[in-house]
Amino acid sequence: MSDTIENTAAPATRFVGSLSVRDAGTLIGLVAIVIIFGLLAPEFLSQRNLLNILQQSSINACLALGMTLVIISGGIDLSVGPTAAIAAVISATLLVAGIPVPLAILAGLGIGVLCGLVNGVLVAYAGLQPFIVTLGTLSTYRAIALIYTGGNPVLGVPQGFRTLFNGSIAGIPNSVVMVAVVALLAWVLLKKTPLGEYLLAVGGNEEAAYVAGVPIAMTKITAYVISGVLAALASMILIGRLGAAEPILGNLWELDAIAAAAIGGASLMGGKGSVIGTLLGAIILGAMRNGLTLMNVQAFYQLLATGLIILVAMMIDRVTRGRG
Amino acid sequence: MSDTIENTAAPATRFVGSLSVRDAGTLIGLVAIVIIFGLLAPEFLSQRNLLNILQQSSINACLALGMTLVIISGGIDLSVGPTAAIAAVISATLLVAGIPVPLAILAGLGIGVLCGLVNGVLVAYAGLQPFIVTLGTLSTYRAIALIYTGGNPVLGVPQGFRTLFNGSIAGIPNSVVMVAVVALLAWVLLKKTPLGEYLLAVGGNEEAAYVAGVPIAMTKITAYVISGVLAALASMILIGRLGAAEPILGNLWELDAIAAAAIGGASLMGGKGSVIGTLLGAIILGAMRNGLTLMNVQAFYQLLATGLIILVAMMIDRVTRGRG
Amino acid sequence: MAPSRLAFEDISKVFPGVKALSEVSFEVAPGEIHALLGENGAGKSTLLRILSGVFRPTQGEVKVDGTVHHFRKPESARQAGIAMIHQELQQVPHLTVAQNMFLGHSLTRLGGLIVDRREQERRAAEALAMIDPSIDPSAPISSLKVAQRQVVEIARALLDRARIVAMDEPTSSLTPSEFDRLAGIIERLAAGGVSIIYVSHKMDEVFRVCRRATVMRDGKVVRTGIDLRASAPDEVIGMMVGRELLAEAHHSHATRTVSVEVRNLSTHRIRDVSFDLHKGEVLGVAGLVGSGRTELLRAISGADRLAAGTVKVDGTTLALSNPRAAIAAGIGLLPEERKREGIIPGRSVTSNMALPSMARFSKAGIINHRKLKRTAEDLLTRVKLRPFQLDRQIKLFSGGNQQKAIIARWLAAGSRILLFDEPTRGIDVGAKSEIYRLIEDLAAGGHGVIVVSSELPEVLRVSDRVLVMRDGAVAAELGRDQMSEETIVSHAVGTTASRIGTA
Amino acid sequence: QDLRPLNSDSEPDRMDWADLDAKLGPLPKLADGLKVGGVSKTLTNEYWRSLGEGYQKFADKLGVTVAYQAAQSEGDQLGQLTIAEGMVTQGYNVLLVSPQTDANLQPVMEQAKAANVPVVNVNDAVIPQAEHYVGNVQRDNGVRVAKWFVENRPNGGKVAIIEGQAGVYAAVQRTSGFKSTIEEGGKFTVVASVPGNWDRQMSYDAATTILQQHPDLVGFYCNNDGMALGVVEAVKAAGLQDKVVVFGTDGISDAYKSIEAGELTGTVDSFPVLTGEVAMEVALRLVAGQKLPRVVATPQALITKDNVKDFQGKGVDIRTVLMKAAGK
Ligand SMILES: Nc1ncnc2c1ncn2[C@@H]1O[C@H](COP(=O)(O)OP(=O)(O)OP(=O)(O)O)[C@@H](O)[C@H]1O
Ligand SMILES: Nc1ncnc2c1ncn2[C@@H]1O[C@H](COP(=O)(O)OP(=O)(O)OP(=O)(O)O)[C@@H](O)[C@H]1O
Ligand SMILES: O[C@@H]1[C@H](O)[C@H](O)CO[C@H]1O
Ligand SMILES: [Mg+2]
Ligand SMILES: [Mg+2]
Repeated sequence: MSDTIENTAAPATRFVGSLSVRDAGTLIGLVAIVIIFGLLAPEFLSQRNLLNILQQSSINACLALGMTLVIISGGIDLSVGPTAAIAAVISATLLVAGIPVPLAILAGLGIGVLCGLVNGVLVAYAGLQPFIVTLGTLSTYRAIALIYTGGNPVLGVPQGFRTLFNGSIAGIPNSVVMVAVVALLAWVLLKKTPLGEYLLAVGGNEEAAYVAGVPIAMTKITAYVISGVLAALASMILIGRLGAAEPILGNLWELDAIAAAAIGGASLMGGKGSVIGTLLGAIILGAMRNGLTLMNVQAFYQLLATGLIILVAMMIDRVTRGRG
Repeated sequence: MSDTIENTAAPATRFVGSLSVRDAGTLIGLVAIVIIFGLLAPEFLSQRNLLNILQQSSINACLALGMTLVIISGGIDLSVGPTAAIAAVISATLLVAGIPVPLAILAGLGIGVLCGLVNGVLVAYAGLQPFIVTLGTLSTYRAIALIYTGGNPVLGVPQGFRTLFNGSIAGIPNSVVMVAVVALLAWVLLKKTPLGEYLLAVGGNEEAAYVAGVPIAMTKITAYVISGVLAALASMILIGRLGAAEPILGNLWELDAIAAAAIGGASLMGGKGSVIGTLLGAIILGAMRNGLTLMNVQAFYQLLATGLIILVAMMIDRVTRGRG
Repeated sequence: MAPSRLAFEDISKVFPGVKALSEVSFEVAPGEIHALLGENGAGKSTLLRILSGVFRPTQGEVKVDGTVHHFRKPESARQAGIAMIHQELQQVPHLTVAQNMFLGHSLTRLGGLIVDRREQERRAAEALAMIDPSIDPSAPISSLKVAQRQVVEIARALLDRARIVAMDEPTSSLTPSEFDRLAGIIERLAAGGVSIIYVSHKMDEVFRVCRRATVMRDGKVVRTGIDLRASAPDEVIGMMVGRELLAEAHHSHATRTVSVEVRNLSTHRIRDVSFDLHKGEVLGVAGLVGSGRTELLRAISGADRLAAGTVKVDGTTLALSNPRAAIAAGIGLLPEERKREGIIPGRSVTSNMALPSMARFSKAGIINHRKLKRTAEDLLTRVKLRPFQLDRQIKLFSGGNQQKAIIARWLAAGSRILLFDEPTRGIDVGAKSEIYRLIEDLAAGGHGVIVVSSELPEVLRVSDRVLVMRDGAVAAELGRDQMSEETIVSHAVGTTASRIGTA
Repeated sequence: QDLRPLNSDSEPDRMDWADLDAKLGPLPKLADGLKVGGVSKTLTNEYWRSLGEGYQKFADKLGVTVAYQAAQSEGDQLGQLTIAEGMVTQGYNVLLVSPQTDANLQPVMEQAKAANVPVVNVNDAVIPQAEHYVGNVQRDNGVRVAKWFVENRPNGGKVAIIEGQAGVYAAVQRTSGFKSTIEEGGKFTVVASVPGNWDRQMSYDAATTILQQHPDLVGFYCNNDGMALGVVEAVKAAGLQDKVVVFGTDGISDAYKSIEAGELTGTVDSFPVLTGEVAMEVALRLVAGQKLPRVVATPQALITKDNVKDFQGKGVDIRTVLMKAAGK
């Protein structure tokens, strides 16, 4: 409890440019991981591998950005993986059926909107707990993806689509560019728009936000819709990469996304979170997985390392920034 | 939002015996499910099947009771499955090595205590978010179980142990009796003891609890320790049934346990939850799975039904009891 | 002077960015009722929270009966014989009144295993009966009104039979008659040798119950050992605010133009309320606790669902399904429970201020931070925010300053009709007079203002007209010439045959 | 109870699937109204759906009713147990089970025994107390791929393994079969053996990282086809498709397509449809009262571009092809 008290006394978040003290803490964690792996596995620091890490982190980062907004609003979205799966199998089916790429992408993103909308409406209007709503839709959406495809992957995603999501510009993978743009938009949304203030207010004190005229339901719904759209976008990046859309795609994505957001400083109590922190969190997780593979760490020990690194990251975080 | 407002003014929760209005809501849900399945699949109502349902629900109920206490205290324990796995493989190893049954059981429960203690200390003293702490230990504990066993199951659990956990008394499976006793203890703890008040207080208003002199850290730690012990107990029931302990045992147990607690009326914001509700929640989930199987519903549609029933249960719940 | 029961020696407390206390020293004798006075943010609560073990001082020590204590947690202070009534309600919603009162030290049976609820409820009832016997100790605390919950906090402090009872604004939600009973209790405690530290912004209470006083300003002791019997209130107030406060007369700016027409308004808690509010008018609403004043404001501001009735602003009927409709029509609510309904604790003062009017500060969906900052500087200067740090999280400000930020919120939103629910609860005398001036300024500028207050002097000070409520309905409407404490009280309790309508 | 713990790979009391008719004669006449229960691991993998097809196909010929149910994921151990218990309760005449783990269906063995319902363990995890097992040799999946390397890459080199879910029987056996066989000659080194969790995306990422660290890699062995198809994409993305071979396991239809397209190098097909048919036949023979050896082994074959035509395409009847291969 002394924490809560000290918390109250925590230094006001100060920004150096847009990098807060908290983000700096996360950055230190990332730098530490990079240094350690750099020493243990020299290839780790090659330019090619660093790009690799960014590319490998891009999917999780994309999801985690949506998750961050939902978490800030005081919610959680466990259904991102299955949302991605439905979006993926539907756009892939359309693509394979010869529908033009932009239409298929729109359809996929539309599915993301729809899934997010259902979550949002259940949370905002039916007043159900976000964890349980999205636990329910986690199963429901997955079942829909499986029933729709009969459990089979959709193969034969056309090259045009694949190049769009899996190509690169000047050596930078398109997916990395896309997620960077998404992050920028999310940052602007959170820092510069009324909606950002609403998200922070609703997550910070819903009742006060209500009395102050914040459109609570709309704000929450928007957060889930964005999370749904970004899950759909993540699935496009994935099927671009794999050339196939599987109904089981996105299994356990929610945990990685939540971990990234939390490592990046989001509080699951709502009202707090950072776009930059989340990006760094996703890169930390991606770098770790990449480094462990480079070092050929055996499966069981990879699991161990993953668990311990999450714990250590949170502790570093706690120390450098007052409170996790 | 108007909900929150009405909530404040909601009629005082009144108890009829120890069955609250909310629990009655959950009970109605269970009765509805039983009637529907009873009509659709006549075997469902056979005495043998009903006992089956109880037995099948006993493991989840055991975990969910611990989870309920943790949730009431304002936390969450995602690590129950791996905790169960470590406890299982260690007691099984001891049993196979010929250690007397009571000692092996104690060792297993001791592991539960230890795992819970680590979670509790990280939450209470390091001040980390419960979701992330137990997400980290979820991986860590699983890795430990796998490393300890090299990934292999421990076979040959002696009959004495198995009879204890898998036998029955007057037709009632021992596991059902055990979980009933655990539930009774949990009920007494929550309703009658100072610790129960502390749990509600810490989850309901941590600052007020601190100021009132409630030992916050001790209270939280106790909740996680109980959850760990009950996870260990659940694993004993399981290895009693299976005759073997596997390091991958307990996969996804946390979600079922959380779902049971939530269906039973626990609020993931803390400060609220019911032992009876959780028991009913676990039985609802068990009955549903049993019923769907009896009706030979295909896996994908079972998944769909599971998701939808969680959502519907929460909505019924919301309607019958004011607020979820 | 008697040997001291309690001595603060050189206490300093530094929060990151603020020095809340610097070298505070003073003493309190056994059986003394000692007032601790100062403006919002002077450091009173911080000092008492150090005394009760919630905070640890950065420097200095607390002596109780000559023994030095370094309390590491509230429990240690309690064991040293210190009981505390906190400024904010410290209660757990899902527990009963008695459970809350005994939280942390339950009465038990079976060797400490089982909580003895019956005994707890019996003892709780005893303690509660001294102030408000109508409170049921077995009711969930969340079913109580704020005032009743405050009574519970007081009763809880009485359970401990402490040597020192620190009361941080114990009466901020209480009515005069409840205060009377509290005063009796305090005197009895003091007669029994218990020392009391009493913090309040209500000067009449302070002068009635306290003998001596310490005045703080900006974290320092300005003067201690003040003999209240021998001092004039203005003198003490002068010490608190560091300047002289002029008692200003009431000026009416009411026009005859109707701004708001409320007709037959009913909700779950109010019945058939009708009245008009004119431009430039300040309408006071008085009544007993629980008479429905808060609900009236919530109904007009769209926060509660209407069961019947209409609210018209400038002749247009509002579709009041949520506060937004009301805000758009120029209505702004300053809610009663600041912490729960007012502030977003983790956000800056500026964000809190701008929340309802974000759209006004945005162009093409992007917030114009420069414009926002200018407005914030302007309005927060006008309400005299202290410390003047616009980017600081609002939870780090004292209650009065939080209140000012919320007032600024509605100024920023351009509201023309302001609903103030207990606007000066927990607010120091200096800030209070600033708020009165603000209210008058608003009225002079053509705003319509409704002020709900439990402090009759306040109602009389600010109102052009008063509605008295009883049991959810309007019991009387009094013009300025009919207003007096006596008439209001008699209408509020129903001893006068009341008629609705202007007399 | 007193049965020796089964080791399906080495059990001496065994018979090849191709010998069933020859040794036991034609299937005896069955009673009317027989109900067979199939309990699968998951339906989210084509392999398991194909196995169910095999059950159905064989049962349909004889007018036997089949219920084929699966747990909700490969990790869902208790859900699978619930399903199997439900089938015993409902009075199915015989059960075909593919357990998630060696242990999770143990209680069903006991209940079924009490109810006099024969249980056949079909593939994958092996219940030690199983009286009947139909399936291939998991280890042999890996061994076959390793042998391909030894024969076709005589110079040896670096290889990598993408493993299935940590701790799952099939994954462990396949990995160890491959690893021990390929390391025997000393020419190959396994430079990486990392988890892919039966997941395409994870396998893709792991393969990308491995390839970049070891651009001179000779090939990958993947514990199943889904993962192998992810690895193929990673190899393509790295521009190494001419140098790095990729093998999968299972022989799902997408793997065949990929082999035909010249992308996936090969897969070890364990012929799930045929396995299903054989398992159903074994089950029905048991119900009819015949005595069978404890293990009936089903075939598997390494499919590559060279022989894919023999196993796939118009007019190819797998049964006949495999019978021929078995020398019948
Ligand atoms: N937890 C905290 N963290 C940071 N600053 C704090 C904290 N608590 C109080 N302060 C600051 O310390 C100063 C003293 O506040 P305190 O609450 O003691 O004033 P007060 O005299 O009780 O005022 P009021 O009459 O409004 O209750 C204020 O500037 C306040 O902003
Ligand atoms: N949570 C509640 N549960 C039950 N009754 C309530 C509750 N809140 C208010 N009431 C009742 O509603 C009526 C009106 O209460 P309201 O809050 O409007 O009073 P008020 O005059 O604003 O008092 P206060 O000065 O405390 O704000 C009273 O009869 C009160 O007892
Ligand atoms: O081992 C099985 C199958 O054979 C397939 O390889 C997929 O994963 C496992 O369930
Ligand atoms: Mg104060
Ligand atoms: Mg009020």
